[in-house]
Amino acid sequence: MRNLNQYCKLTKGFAGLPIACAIAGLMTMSQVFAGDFPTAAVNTTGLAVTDSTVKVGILHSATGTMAISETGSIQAEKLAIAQINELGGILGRKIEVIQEDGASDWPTFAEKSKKLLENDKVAAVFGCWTSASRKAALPVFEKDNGLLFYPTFYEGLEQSKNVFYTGQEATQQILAGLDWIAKEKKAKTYYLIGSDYIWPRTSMKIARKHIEQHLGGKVVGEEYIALGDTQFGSVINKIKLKKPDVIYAAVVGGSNVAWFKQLNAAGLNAKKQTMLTISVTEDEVLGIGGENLEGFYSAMKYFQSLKNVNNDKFVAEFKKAYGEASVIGDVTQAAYLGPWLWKAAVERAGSFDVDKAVVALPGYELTSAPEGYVKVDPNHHLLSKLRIGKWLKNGQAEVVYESGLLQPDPFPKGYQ
Amino acid sequence: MFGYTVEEVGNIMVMQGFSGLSLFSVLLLMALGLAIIFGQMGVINMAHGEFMTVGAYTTVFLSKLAVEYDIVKSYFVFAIIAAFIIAFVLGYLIEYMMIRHLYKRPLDTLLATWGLSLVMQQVFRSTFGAKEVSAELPEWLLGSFQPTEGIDIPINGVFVMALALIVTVSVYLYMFRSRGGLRVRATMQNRVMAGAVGINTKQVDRVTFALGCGIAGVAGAAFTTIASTGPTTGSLYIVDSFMVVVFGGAASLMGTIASAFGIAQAQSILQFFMTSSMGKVATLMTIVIILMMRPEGLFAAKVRK
Amino acid sequence: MNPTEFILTIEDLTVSFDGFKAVDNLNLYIENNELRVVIGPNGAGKTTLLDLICGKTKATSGSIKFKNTELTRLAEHQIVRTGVGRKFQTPSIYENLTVYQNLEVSYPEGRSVLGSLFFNTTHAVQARVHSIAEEIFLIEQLNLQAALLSHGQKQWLEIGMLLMQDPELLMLDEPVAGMSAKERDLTADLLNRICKNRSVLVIEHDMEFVKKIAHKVTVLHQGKILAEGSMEKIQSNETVIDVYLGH
Amino acid sequence: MNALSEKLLGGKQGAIHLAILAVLLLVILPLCLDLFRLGLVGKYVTYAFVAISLVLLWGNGGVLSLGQGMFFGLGGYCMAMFLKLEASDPISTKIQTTPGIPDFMDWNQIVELPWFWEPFKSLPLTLLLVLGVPVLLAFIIGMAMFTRRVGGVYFSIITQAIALILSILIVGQQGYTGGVNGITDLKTLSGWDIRTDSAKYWLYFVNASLLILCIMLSRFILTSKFGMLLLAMRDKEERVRFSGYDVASFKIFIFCVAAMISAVGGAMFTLQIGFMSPSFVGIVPSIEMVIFAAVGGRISLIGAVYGTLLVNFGKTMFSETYPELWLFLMGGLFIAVVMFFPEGLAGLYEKYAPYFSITSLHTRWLKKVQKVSGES
Repeated sequence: MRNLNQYCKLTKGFAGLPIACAIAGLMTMSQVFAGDFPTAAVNTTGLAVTDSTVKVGILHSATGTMAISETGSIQAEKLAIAQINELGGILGRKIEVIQEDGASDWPTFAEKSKKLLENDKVAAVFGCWTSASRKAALPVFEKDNGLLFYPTFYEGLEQSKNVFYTGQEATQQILAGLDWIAKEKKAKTYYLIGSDYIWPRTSMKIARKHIEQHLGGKVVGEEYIALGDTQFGSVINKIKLKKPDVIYAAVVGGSNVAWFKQLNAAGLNAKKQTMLTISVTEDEVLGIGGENLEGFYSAMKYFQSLKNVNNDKFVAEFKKAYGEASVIGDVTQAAYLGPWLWKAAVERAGSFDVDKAVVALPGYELTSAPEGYVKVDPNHHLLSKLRIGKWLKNGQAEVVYESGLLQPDPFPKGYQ
Repeated sequence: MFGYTVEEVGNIMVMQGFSGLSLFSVLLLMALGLAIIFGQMGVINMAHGEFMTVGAYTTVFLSKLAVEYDIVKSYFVFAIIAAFIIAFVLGYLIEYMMIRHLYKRPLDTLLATWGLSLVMQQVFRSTFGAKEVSAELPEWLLGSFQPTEGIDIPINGVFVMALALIVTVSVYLYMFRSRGGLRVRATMQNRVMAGAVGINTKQVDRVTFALGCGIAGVAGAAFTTIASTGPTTGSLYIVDSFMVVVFGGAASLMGTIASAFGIAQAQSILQFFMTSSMGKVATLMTIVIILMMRPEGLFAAKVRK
Repeated sequence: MNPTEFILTIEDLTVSFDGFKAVDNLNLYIENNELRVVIGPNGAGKTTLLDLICGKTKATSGSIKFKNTELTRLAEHQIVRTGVGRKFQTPSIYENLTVYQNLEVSYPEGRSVLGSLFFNTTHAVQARVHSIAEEIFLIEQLNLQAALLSHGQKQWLEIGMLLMQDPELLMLDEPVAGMSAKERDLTADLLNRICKNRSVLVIEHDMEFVKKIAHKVTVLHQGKILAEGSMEKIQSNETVIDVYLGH
Repeated sequence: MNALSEKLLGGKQGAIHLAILAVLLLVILPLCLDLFRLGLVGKYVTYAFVAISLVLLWGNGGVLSLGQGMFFGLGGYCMAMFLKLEASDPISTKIQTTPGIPDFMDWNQIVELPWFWEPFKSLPLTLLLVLGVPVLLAFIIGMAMFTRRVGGVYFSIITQAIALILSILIVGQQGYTGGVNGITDLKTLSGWDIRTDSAKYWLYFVNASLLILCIMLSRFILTSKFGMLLLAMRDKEERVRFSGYDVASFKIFIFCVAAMISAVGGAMFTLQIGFMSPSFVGIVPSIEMVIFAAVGGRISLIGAVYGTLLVNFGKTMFSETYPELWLFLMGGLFIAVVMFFPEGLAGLYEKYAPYFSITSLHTRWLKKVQKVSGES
């Protein structure tokens, strides 16, 4: 009976989503059933787990200024969950999603996390994008002992029992990139520019220390733009006056588009000026326009153009789900990892209990990630590689450099 | 001086002067529509930014078509005209459905139009998606030209300037040299009297409001060359626009121009010597303080009460 | 002449709006308990004169002394507190308050922020409100919303609101505008009654009415005093007839 | 009832309405809602402080401030600074380069506590500043603008600009303010853990009671001669001035009171939610809070509270069911309220309540009876 059952499940799975199943083949040892895991045993903390289902939350901004960035993450997380369900779910339980809107408003993120954890008793939450939203939600997760998978590359300086950070922390994204540009472009002078909030400021702090102490370079200017400011004339002139070898940029949101368009218009295109940015993914390119970026570099752990089996499948799946025109950026991919990592955690723990899952996950090696091999570090961040992408007119990046596997270090000594 | 050659400093000053001017024309384009709506009609249109976004999306949409039919070179001019027409019509409808009921309650127009802006933002989001988009720009709008080595003059900047000039002049001609403008001014100064001499004041209101929105649309279209287009783009502009208009002394077109110029110069210079965000704070602060000392704005005439 | 005999002494008063002199180098003296009427063609500067006295408009030069206090440097509310009351041309009352409240608000106590917070309507206040209401013929309408009064009654109410303050100088800008003949007569009596223990300065066009009340008439023309004296003298004055009565 | 209670409660009707609200907030809601929903109500109630402050300032004073968020925010920040200092004692912050200062300062290479943080080491001083700082700011703005007779639209736009400046400053000076993240991760109030369930209940009740108190305070102001003068000014400012009142001082005062009430709300917000963020200081929240008051019906204190609760419940519910569509509702609400019921809830109540009041029901019943008896 069970075998038959298993056979059906598998065929259904394969028929439905061969690719996803192939991924699953790598991800789960073998097909499993709710029957093997009585709810009472796998859920001792009163989470929303039944014999057939388990509830999770997705918490991003569907409205407000941040919707621009967070939509991709929502799509990726839903895709991953759909694929997992196609494979029979987790411990034989189908995943039910409760989506909440953070509305680009940090307090709302706190309120919604509270709702997801205390009312809906979700087993895990995939969400938050800006540091501010995470900072707002974090105390809630710690108090209610929830489990959050956070997709964005961020400033680090944080490590919580209740959070797994599937994006890169600052040092992973910054150091290797700077090393490369210094070596590749013989860069000596750097101009640091970012939007005026914690992530760029912390990143620039680390960058400056690295440039001055390890690269023997010189920072000739450091500039922060008010969020949402769209006028760069003066800033650009300052840069022209300083003539840096490299502009190191972390401008975000609406400003980002204005920044590149005006930079180009002022004659500072890739032919004349080297720029390495840590805030431009394929998503941003949609707004900026390939022609304005052509030849500039981004330091990310993932680019859509990445060539490997996993990624080809992932991109195909994503486009199938959300249309040919859709693009995939670094954060979108990191968000896609969240559900898979949670699945692994639960299955390794054999339980949905947060405490058990949390200890089970570190050390896990995810070989099937679109970005390639990643490993969960005890400090809840991922060991991952850094890539340098050179932007092309068509809005895709050509990967020109790939680092080795980088150890995450949220509290870097000597960089604080 | 400061380790730079005189020539370098010279070049920077030239370009700095230019970026001041282009910021001036940006602010002017933003504010003109509002100067008409707020200045002449006393309507506080918080959705002004969204009307600009309408223009921007129109341009983006047309650029997609232009790419298909391979007329990228020339479409932009049509895009601007289209942006004007669409924003104008939209404004006309809004005035008819909403604004005209609120003339007696200026503070309420503020709330209602704020609500309108929320709705419009969501409409953009649902129709064009939450992500930012960019218009395919013709080659002749990209890059910069160099009168001499070391000086780059952004072409899109020049373009925006030219447009600002054209719009300003035509607004001036309309308001002060045409029958239409005469009717507008008459109505705004003395509604009853204007009505008595046979001016259809309702019609005038509608056209004036629509005109303001249309100009906002043009501004939005122009800004696709220098900034981003997204559902919430409009909210980036609204406060600046109001600052310019109020600072200039709501009722006067000259005032708007002057204050746009003053603010632009102040901001671009401050942002050159301070960090960008502090520069912005300093500018706003100055405006507020001046407004506190001279509430009626720069250019309001002293009248006999 | 020793100015202290006068309650109001205006000397060399000038105000100009962007060059246009609305009041030009004007001298005016008003005695205690005098009822003075200022007449003159439109734009003669009559209303501007009142504006200057009560501080609504600031003088360009010259002095306004009220009981030897210089008014030109004081703020409006301070001027009022020295004992100057002013009625506007179009009745200016609180439409959405009742007649009673209109009068009560004008009672000259609890004028400071804290004062007003802890102000209690004592019997004294009520008594005063009633007596004033009696005087301005509105005792019946006390609890009526002011908006519902007739134009004439609104004029009276505003006068009443001034009387509540018990000013020593009362300035009335066209008090009988829009009144029926009967109401005019009543108003005339009212003014004659209330100028017993205070000085009154009236701007008026209606000559019949002026005859009834004026002790002394001042004719303004283009911001200057054209003539001054009893009604009879004024009416026989050639220049006046020329510029004003003649028309 | 005697003069004072008369003024505090605003007459028999007022007393009844206030009592109903008090019972609703202090008895009914705590009984029927689980702690999470109650927490939400608690949050809304903190907004209600701002709403009633706007009833004073806008509904009665006729002055629309688009910067009330500033005062809410400042009150909240003052409270948050105290809690943050308490949360960052040397032991729990030992991993930092400089233990004993807030974490975000450490991240910004600040090595000692800035001078203006010093006062927030003492609770009494903090409580003083929670009220003092916003009132001071309001006083300065008020002095500058009301004495120069800036009013109406201009006042609104300028306050809006000031709010913008303040938020850019807070975000820009993150070393001292926590930047765009705000001041987060607050734990205890003089050793009392504010994150526990019992604490949440306590704070809720304190919060609600404070709201009732603020309403009574506002009632006192509105029923006094001051209140009558506010109405008078809204109607004929000149006349008030020429009746010997210093109009500016009255406006400044009411502006300060409004700021103070908003600040109380902000402080309570920080205590209940456990953090403060610059997103409250900006323009958007300030305008949203105006709509709360408008929905309630500008001139009604109690109405403003119901308005706030209603709008926010709507917002929460709607955004749970259709995350991507709630803006339509919100925007629609703004437009509808302004265009179709400018009197708001209070207006509707005035219009229809008499019909349902006991007495009117009774009389109608009597009529029926008489009719019946007449026929028989």
